[in-house]
Amino acid sequence: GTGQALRLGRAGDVDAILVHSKAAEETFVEDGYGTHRREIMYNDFVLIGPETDPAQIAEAATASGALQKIEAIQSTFVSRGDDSGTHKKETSLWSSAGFDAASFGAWYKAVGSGMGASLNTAAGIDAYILSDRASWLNFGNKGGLAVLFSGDPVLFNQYAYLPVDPERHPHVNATAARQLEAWLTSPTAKELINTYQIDGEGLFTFNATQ
Amino acid sequence: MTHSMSVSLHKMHVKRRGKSILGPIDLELAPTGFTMVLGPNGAGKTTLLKVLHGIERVSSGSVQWSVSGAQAQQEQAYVFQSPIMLRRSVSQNLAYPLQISGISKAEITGRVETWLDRIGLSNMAERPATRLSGGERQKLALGRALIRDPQVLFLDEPCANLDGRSTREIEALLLNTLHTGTRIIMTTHDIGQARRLASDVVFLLNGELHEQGRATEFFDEPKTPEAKAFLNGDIVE
Amino acid sequence: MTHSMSVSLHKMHVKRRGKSILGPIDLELAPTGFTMVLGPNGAGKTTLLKVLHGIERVSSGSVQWSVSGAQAQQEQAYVFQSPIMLRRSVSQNLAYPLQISGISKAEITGRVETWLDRIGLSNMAERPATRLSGGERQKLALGRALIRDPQVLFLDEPCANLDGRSTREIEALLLNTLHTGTRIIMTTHDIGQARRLASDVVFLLNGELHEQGRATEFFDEPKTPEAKAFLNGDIVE
Amino acid sequence: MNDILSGIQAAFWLIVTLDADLIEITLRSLQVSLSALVIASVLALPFGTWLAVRRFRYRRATIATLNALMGLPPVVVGLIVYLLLSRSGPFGVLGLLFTPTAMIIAQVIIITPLIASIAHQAMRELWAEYHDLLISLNTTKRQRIMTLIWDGRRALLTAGLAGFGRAIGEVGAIMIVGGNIDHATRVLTTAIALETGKGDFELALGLGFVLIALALLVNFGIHSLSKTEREGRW
Amino acid sequence: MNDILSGIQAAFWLIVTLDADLIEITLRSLQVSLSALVIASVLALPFGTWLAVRRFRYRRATIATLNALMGLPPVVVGLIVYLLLSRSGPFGVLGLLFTPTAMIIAQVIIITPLIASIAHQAMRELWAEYHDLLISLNTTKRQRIMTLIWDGRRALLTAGLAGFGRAIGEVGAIMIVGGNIDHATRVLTTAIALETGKGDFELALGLGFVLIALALLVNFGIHSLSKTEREGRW
Ligand SMILES: Nc1ncnc2c1ncn2[C@@H]1O[C@H](COP(=O)(O)OP(=O)(O)OP(=O)(O)O)[C@@H](O)[C@H]1O
Ligand SMILES: Nc1ncnc2c1ncn2[C@@H]1O[C@H](COP(=O)(O)OP(=O)(O)OP(=O)(O)O)[C@@H](O)[C@H]1O
Ligand SMILES: [Mg+2]
Ligand SMILES: [Mg+2]
Repeated sequence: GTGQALRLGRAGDVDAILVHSKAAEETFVEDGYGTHRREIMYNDFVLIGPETDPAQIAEAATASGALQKIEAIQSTFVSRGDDSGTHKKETSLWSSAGFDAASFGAWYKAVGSGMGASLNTAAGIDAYILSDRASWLNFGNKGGLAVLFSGDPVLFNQYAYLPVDPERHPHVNATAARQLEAWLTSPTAKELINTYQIDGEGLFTFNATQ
Repeated sequence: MTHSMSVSLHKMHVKRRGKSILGPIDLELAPTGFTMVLGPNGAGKTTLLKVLHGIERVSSGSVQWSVSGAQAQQEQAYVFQSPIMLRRSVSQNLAYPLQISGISKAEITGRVETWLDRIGLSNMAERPATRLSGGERQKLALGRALIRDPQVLFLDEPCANLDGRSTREIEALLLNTLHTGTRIIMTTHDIGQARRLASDVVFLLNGELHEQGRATEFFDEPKTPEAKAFLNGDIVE
Repeated sequence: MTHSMSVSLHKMHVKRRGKSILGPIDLELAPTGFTMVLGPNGAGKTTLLKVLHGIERVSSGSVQWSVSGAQAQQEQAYVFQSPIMLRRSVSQNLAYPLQISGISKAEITGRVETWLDRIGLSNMAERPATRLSGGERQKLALGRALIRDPQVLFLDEPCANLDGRSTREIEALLLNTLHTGTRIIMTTHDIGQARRLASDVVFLLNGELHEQGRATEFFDEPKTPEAKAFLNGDIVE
Repeated sequence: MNDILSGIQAAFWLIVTLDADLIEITLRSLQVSLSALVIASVLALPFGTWLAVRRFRYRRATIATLNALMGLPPVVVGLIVYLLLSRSGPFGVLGLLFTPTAMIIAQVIIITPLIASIAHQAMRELWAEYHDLLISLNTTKRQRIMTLIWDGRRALLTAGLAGFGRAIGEVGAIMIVGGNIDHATRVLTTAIALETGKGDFELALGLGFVLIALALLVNFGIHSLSKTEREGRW
Repeated sequence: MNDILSGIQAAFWLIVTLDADLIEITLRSLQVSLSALVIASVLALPFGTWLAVRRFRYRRATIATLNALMGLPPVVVGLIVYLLLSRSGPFGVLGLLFTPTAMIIAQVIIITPLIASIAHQAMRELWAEYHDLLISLNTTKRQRIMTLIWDGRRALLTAGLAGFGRAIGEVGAIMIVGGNIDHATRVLTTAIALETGKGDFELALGLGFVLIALALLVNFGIHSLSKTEREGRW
């Protein structure tokens, strides 16, 4: 997850990281571990749940509304619970819906796992879950789950590239990190990112500034 | 002790890794008596006893007891050349054969007491059997064999490590057991002991049955020069 | 074989789990001769031999060889009451003590050949030692002890499972070894054998040193009634 | 180096402050692993002993298979148990997925071959010693197995402890079938994996040291209870 | 049920088509685990035997600790190795992190206590048998250990196989120190974890069955080479 990637970057075990958690990334740069933060692309989060949609979230107008409907009937909800970018997003969505996720009862399952494992859990018990679209489309064990809600602009998910500061970790391969950054922001990458599709759906939108 | 057991071997042959170690042997043993199996080291005495008891695999030929195999084994007991001690106390070793026959606790306690006394180990009932001296082990193994009142008793050099007095006591015990109707088949290297106990003799040489007959005849007038040499402790070849 | 070894025990006491099993004993053994340790089962003969050899822990008192402890053990050999077979072939068992002394391969081969012949196991050199008959094991253990030409030889009932002829041959071998200067300390329950071999006797009873002296005297005129009873195979108490 | 020290510090603080979450997941770890150990031992000890006692046609193959099963990858075991217990699987109706029971099932599958294999090895020696006597006494198969288990209990202890160690330290399988759900199926190892994923290495290490301390405690406890090494015992 | 069947099918296809990636990660799995096995055996077999032979003050404690270490949680081992090898750690300059060498180090730490503990158990019986003779022959410590290892080699095989099984099926530690990098540190277990995370159970199971087949193959191979079960051998 994002946490472990940031940690590896701080220790200097990697030359650069590509993550999605703006606040943590900014601290990373401020603390002098990364030279800078460069936005590369974005995709979006989606709310997934059982095809029968017991909470009727498909009819909600906003992400907050969808979460309120789930809370109203206390339908089983799986949370990443691992401080990852996705988990942080989910917590902030709950609070903008007016709830404190930490106070929920047993219907709210914090599974403390990666996206794939969490999706497996949700599929195993027919629960609602927040996922990024890419992981969902890549996921093979969809079971009885389907995307029920998406499109609210708050579900926007920005990925950024942060090279590790060679002044702090002299052994890092700064040249390679620069080459990768140049490539990631090049027209070739733009083409590849924008046209990458799974099951006919585009996943990412390139938004790096030259 | 209602029925007696005789046994007959027919072309019985034991081979190991292609080498013949005993036989082929044709042999009949009557349902009563004290048979002494004699012969030099490596002659096959232990092997023969084990074959009779049904715990050594026979390569060819047959071993036929007059009662069914299962019943035969149930009513036999065997004292091994090197005593096998269960990793338990002396009295637990004695109790073991009774426990597996499903005898009541109370009776077991009584019989174990009796036999501890008979084999002279009463004062070491709670000692781990694996810590006994050589002679004490042999006595324990003997008591453990006799405690089930077997109908047939196999003894493989049971007095090899016993002192003079114990040997005499054990001999008396064996003759007593014989007289209650138990069939005894034994090996020994002590010719004096063989003379004192045997009613008939089986003499093995190089894995073959060399001579068989009544004890008095064998000891007084051995038919073959090899048997004569053996009895004198001479070179047997 | 340049220096001789004598040994003296001073208040030597062996206890196990708070029970005294041997001693306290004061004893001097001269650097030459054939000492026979006699006594009934459980008297402590094996324990005494092991104490002398330095492989049994002494609870109090001391055991002092005339040479340093390390050297003493290096030049001693011990034949256990129940032979310990390495899980190897007969000839590898014989070669083992030589290998660990770092003797050259060529010499090992030669000496193993010689000793296979002397103990009469030449025709089973490649057999796994664990498959030997009782008597064959004893012969192998004896050969393995003698192959390093020890200066002191401990023998714990080495002929218990041997036939008459082997016993005679081994006795001859032992006397021969004795005459080349080896000190022998042995136990046996065969009084006849003790008479034939011993130059002096240590008689143990209930873990205590009861009588000690020259062999001829002990056998012909035992000083105590207990020793007399023991020699007759009577009850010793 | 510093991280390791702060890990030890973290472990120390977790323990002295009697952290409620820590106690909860520690107890759950113990509950799951000890249950798995008991069930696996009941299956594996007699089976391993039986293998030592019985001669049959495919014995060699069985032993080789058993040894190979010691290498069952936990993730694969987890997957298979997941598939069997999932709603659409054959045992889905039981609703066991993501419960401690599912974790116990997975651990039993993982440690049974290990315990059986070590038990078989230990019992083979004892059987060689007892063989002639037990055959001669005409014991039943069952009696032979019971006698060996009883007289070889010390050696079987190592088998059991190896199984317990494997169970308590295992994470791959129970993560899949237990789901690491807070207050329901989170145990020490899954919590460690979680903290590692978060990059909170201090806490992860701290939990790790708690786990190691627990394993040491159980081992010392069992050793001193059974007095395995006391002089003069078998 | 269906998923399991399609897993077997996937394994079958992977194998018959000689999938290049599969061959690569399988060979890497073997390379890492066998290297770890060899190193761990060289350390653990003499140590376990030494423990059986030597009587010293803290012997009981050492044995209990060894048994406890069998339960070293892989994730914790992974973490510690990671911290030691990390650029900011004491061995960072070696640049070993995220290489097969790092994975071997982690696996050695995990399986050494397991092998040593099983070896100790097996050697204890043999030592009880040989004790008097080897003491009497005035053997050195080294000679005693060598003799026991040689004559007890059959029992040590189980110890080694248990270690191999543990190594080849392990994922928690090597995931952390190896990083599951494609064409560099991806092995069977990490690939399985990856596919499981993707929810591609067929492929995950397929790889799992390949792994199990591999373990079986190694076990049958070693068993028949060493003829462990042939009648009439030691
Ligand atoms: N499995 C085996 N493989 C090879 N040889 C064997 C095997 N078992 C026994 N032998 C050999 O068969 C012969 C007969 O053995 P057995 O134990 O019956 O002798 P024995 O007459 O009892 O001798 P002893 O008086 O020394 O006890 C011995 O030479 C022994 O080495
Ligand atoms: N560790 C122990 N714990 C308790 N008793 C023991 C222990 N070791 C030996 N004994 C007892 O000490 C006594 C002496 O044993 P030892 O083996 O020296 O007798 P022995 O004279 O050699 O007898 P045998 O002629 O039967 O071989 C025996 O009664 C034995 O049971
Ligand atoms: Mg015999
Ligand atoms: Mg003795």
